[in-house]
Amino acid sequence: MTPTDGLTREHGHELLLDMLRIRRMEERCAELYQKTKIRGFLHLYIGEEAVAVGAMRALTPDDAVVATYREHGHALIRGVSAEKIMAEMYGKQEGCSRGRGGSMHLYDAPTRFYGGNAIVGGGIPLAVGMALADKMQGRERVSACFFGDGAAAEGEFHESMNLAALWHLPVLFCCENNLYGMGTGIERAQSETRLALRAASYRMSAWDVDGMDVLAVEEATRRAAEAVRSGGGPHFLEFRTYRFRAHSMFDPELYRSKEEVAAWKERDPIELFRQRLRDAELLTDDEDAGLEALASDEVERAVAFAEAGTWEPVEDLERFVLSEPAPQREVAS
Amino acid sequence: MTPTDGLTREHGHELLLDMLRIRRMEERCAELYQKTKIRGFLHLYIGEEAVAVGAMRALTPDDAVVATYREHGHALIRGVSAEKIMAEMYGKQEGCSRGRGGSMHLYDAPTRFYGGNAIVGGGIPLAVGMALADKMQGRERVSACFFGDGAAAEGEFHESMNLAALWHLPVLFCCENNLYGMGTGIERAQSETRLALRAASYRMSAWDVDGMDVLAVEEATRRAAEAVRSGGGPHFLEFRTYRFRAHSMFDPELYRSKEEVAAWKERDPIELFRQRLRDAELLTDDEDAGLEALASDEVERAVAFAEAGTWEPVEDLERFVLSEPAPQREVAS
Amino acid sequence: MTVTTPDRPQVAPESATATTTYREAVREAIRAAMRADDRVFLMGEDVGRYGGCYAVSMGLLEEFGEERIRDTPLSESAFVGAGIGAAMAGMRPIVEIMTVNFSLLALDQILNTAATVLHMSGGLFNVPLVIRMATGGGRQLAAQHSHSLEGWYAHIPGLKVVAPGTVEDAGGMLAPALTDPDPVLIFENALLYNREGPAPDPERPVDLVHAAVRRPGRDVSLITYGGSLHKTLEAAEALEQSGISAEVIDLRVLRPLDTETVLASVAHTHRVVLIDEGWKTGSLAAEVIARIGERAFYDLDVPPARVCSAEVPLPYAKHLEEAALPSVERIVAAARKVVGGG
Amino acid sequence: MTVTTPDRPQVAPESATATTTYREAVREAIRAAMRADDRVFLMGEDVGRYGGCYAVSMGLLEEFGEERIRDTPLSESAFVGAGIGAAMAGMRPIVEIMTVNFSLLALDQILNTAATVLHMSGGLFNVPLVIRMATGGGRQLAAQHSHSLEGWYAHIPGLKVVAPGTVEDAGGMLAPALTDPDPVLIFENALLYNREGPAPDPERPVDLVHAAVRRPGRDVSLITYGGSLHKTLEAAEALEQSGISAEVIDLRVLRPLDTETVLASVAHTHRVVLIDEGWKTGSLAAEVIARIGERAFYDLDVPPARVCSAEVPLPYAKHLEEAALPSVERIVAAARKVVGGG
Ligand SMILES: Cc1ncc(C[n+]2csc(CCOP(=O)(O)OP(=O)(O)O)c2C)c(N)n1
Ligand SMILES: Cc1ncc(C[n+]2csc(CCOP(=O)(O)OP(=O)(O)O)c2C)c(N)n1
Ligand SMILES: [Mg+2]
Ligand SMILES: [Mg+2]
Repeated sequence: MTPTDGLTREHGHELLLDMLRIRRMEERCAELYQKTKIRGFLHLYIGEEAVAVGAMRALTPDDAVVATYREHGHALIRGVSAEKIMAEMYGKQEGCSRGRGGSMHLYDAPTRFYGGNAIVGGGIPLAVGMALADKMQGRERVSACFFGDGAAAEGEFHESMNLAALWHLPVLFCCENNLYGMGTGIERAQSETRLALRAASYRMSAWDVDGMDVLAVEEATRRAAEAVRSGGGPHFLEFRTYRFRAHSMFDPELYRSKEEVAAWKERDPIELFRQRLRDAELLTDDEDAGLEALASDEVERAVAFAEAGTWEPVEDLERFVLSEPAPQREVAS
Repeated sequence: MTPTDGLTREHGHELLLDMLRIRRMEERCAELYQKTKIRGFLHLYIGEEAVAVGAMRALTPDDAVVATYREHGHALIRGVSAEKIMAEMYGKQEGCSRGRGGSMHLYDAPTRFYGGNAIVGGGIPLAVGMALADKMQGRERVSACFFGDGAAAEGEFHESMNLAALWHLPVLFCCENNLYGMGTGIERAQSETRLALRAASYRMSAWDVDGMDVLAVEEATRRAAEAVRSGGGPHFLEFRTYRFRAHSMFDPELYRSKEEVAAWKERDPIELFRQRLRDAELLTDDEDAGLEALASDEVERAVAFAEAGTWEPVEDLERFVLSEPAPQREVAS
Repeated sequence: MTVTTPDRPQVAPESATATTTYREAVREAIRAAMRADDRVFLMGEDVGRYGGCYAVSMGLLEEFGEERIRDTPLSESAFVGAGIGAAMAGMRPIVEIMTVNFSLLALDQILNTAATVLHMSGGLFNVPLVIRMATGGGRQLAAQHSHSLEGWYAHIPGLKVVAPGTVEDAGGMLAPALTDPDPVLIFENALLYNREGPAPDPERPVDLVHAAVRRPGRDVSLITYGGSLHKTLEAAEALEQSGISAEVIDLRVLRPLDTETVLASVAHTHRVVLIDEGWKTGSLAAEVIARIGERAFYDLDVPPARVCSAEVPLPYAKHLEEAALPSVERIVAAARKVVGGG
Repeated sequence: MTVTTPDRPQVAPESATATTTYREAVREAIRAAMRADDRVFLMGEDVGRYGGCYAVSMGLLEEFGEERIRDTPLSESAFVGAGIGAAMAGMRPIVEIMTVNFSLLALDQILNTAATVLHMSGGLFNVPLVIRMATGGGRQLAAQHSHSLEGWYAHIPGLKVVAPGTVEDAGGMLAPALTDPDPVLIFENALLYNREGPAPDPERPVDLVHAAVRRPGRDVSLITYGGSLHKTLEAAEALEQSGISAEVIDLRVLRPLDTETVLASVAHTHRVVLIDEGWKTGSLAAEVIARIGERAFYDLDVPPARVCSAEVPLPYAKHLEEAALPSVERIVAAARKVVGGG
């Protein structure tokens, strides 16, 4: 565990709050799924919050983020409002993707949040291309790409790693190793399970990080992102974490034992961090309750917003297949 | 250089002859291409003969061979007759693929020669699947797969390496590293140019071999093939070699210097080996001339055979898209 | 529901077999094939411990073990290619791809190898491979999980492409696919997995050759396949109410197409509506219309019509997704218009 | 050769511009685009030092340097995906894929990302990407290098697909493709690279909207694109000799299809032959026939006809390959038959 020395009260509270925001929002999503307010596939991030929370803090507003179908947390912490996220899951036009994307395809232009990619590995080349654009335009930006352990078996992962290393591109590869790709344990999917080691074979700086320790995640990401930003080429971080819930809402979890899940829950990133803040006397009962209240209020507002949202007119079905005359295009800067 | 101690005269002559057979056949192919007897793409193996010749000797007739579009040498040494190869390049129905495949798609059932794959990297998963079949059926066979340095950047390479290592399959990966993929030097294509090292990152036994030294190739392949055959899992051999001629018949070779080519030609595998046989007094002038004559005769017979070959009737165009009632299927044994 | 072909009487006796689900029928067919032939195995992502992403293979791991119910890493191109290699080396693999969109990652192996090896080798090596995958929309899975590309795959020579629309076909098509010497792609519309129907009857084996007349009719031919079959049958019921007798043809085999059954139907109805969950432009529906145009031009009394998916990557929102897909209402309206004179 | 569209007079004055080759026209268009906009760059296998596998980019490395004439490793999926990402981040990449068959390795990125991102993001992110690739047979390159899949790509919503058949279009279509906000796929038939013709005329910019009437005629509409255009024009000449006046339509833009130009032609010829180098089943030719059937049924006097590629993975042997591809003779025969009453 990274020591809490030097951690300020404010910083600690922010991290805890951010993790709570994801947790509470997703718990609510699960309920709403049961109530059929949310449909399609829903992949919860519960248990892995420390990764998104720690990592996002190391990024600047200019950087780009590419994520997967398990991206509610990334979107929220990156700055997409809970309202827009929730409305998206409801399929309302006030959603961040106008209701066309749903849970798996959250997008946001101002925060440079590029999805929401539901093809495993499919987002990785995008981040490489964004980094290439930055390099060619002499911009000091980082393109951060989140993906799972399962994705590392895909050809697109390999091709992208090679390209980024070969061209020395400012990509930050953030591998969320939660030990499973759906129901397949990493040891049954990867001949080399130490993914940081695999990454290093591309001559890329790579290290692994305790993904349950939000401070460790933040520190490692900051280090890596700074190196990337200052021309150090791509970096790879393997975050060791665990998904507490089922892969999606349809998963009977036949592939892992209750004991294994329980053991990992002992390392709940929120509880661990809360305890450490308390141990360091950086968090009181009242403060804790205050943070919880903030998180809950945000969720309630989001749900209310989504409920009040409207349906895009059916006549607009064929919009956004091709751009419209004055497209909302991201401005190259 | 592997010492010639213990090398028998007969063995030495066979190796030299096999290399000459490829060289002379391909020199003739180049002429025939100029004369438009052979068309399409023609990729010559000249300079790399030691690899196919050394490696094939380590395989048994039961093993499978999967190669690329630069496979004339592999086919010939594997046992496909020069006649059938030449007729194939002529597009005659007496060719090993009935004239439907041409230079890039030589096939042969009795020798288990599975092409002739012209999608870079496309043959690699096939070899994995053949090895899987053998493993599931308890057959002690090796599936050998030849491919280039360029192919190692493809996603299919990565996925196949992982699969073979993960499932401990009897695949022998034979990477012919001739330093270029078409006009792109390996240092501009691979972030890690030591391909054996990359292969090892899949937890696969891998080593590199002087691909200009036919004895070294033979010995390394024998060692690796035996390990594979006896249940040692997949092995990877990186053969360091060089293509003396253009990539194909249309290549002005702008990407490499004459000096570089000349320096490599100093290490012509045929001349090197010939000299060593002579130094070891295993080859006389007469014997040498005799081998050359054998190689030339074979080529002439092949050309005559191809010339005398016939065109498949145009009415048969649509055959072999789907199998015919009694398909010639490979017998699983 | 009865399967009839031009070769057989128009109405086969309703068999007394038990009903089952589409999912169960596929599972039982896999089980039977694996019991009968030890060269058969199932390979794909999460087919084993997870039980298959649509629970098709649930329970098979326990019976057949890890070697034959083989979980793969997320490597679509390699495990499809390995299926091809294993097939060429004597096995009879069933490769499962979770969803048709992911199959694009393996399309090189499917088109450039599986479909071409027999030809490129001048007939030496055939590829007795079966690839199964889920297809289709209607589950709010949005633009990367919902497409219906089976009609598009039917463009590729060297493949056979089937789309079982009934429980019987879902169970019955696997066995002929496995004995077929060439690669067969089986597209299972994911919305059908829970559907119940008569179980496959061993006395009435299906072939990979014939379309099926699912409902005889006089006034209009409704030609469809896969996920749209039941909507089309419902539409035919509705049309019946208003005195329009619709014949429903289930193409079933998308490649090679059974043109004769189509032409025979058009020859007596003189009107045709194609219902196809694929995007309209370049749909299989277009091909059927072209064939009718080429070979039965004078049989057609009015312009042919198509009810296809809107040309959009499928949206998540339910009302938009529904509007994008063929619906009973749209089929009924199209048929009425055609019967009313086009 | 004149380009005419329904919007413009049927016969434009023959311009006095110099002639050039198709290859050269593409190269000059790339050069001009790169000079005009520093966001434009070319990326692909061997586009730099090698000069392009079809020598299209020969000399550009010297002018623009390695950063902007960017050789890639053999990683089709990643460099196409990187092109998408770069486009989303403000660049205007031209990605070259050597040959259409290899594009299958990148089809996931093309269909699942490039074509869908705008939609999935509810209009937030467009992908101003151009992908160029060589297509087509006729060079004895056999079954893994010869296919003609541009008509097949035209099935995918979210893409624009063009197939320049003339030197003018080869040069003229790149600029509008680069200013288009959405992904544009340009298919260059490899047999055309050496063809000479009038250079693109800046006074007559081409658009990505209209088909072109390449030759006006009265008796039959010959509708084609890309690699088959010149064969079709030759066939039209031959037909002229025997008193048949054939109108030749070059579709040029395969998606979205310019149906109006097609229908206008059929409205006065009443007879139609489609010529398409794609495999027949599921060809773009089928789509055009379907649209004519739907919208101009009563204009057509006789059954439509198709001259497509035989449904085989293309064979190497010259005589077989020739037999598999559309030929002037087959086009003439089909047109004669159609004019003779179908
Ligand atoms: C190309 C592709 N193959 C399969 C799937 C189905 N699928 C969705 S998520 C998933 C597991 C991915 O595992 P991992 O990359 O470890 O991410 P995690 O879900 O654990 O966060 C699978 C197999 C998919 N979406 N895309
Ligand atoms: C997927 C794919 N991409 C590109 C090509 C074009 N191509 C043919 S050979 C070749 C170079 C391959 O290099 P390498 O693997 O090193 O083999 P070598 O030719 O050197 O033997 C290329 C780019 C192809 N055939 N397939
Ligand atoms: Mg995972
Ligand atoms: Mg090479």
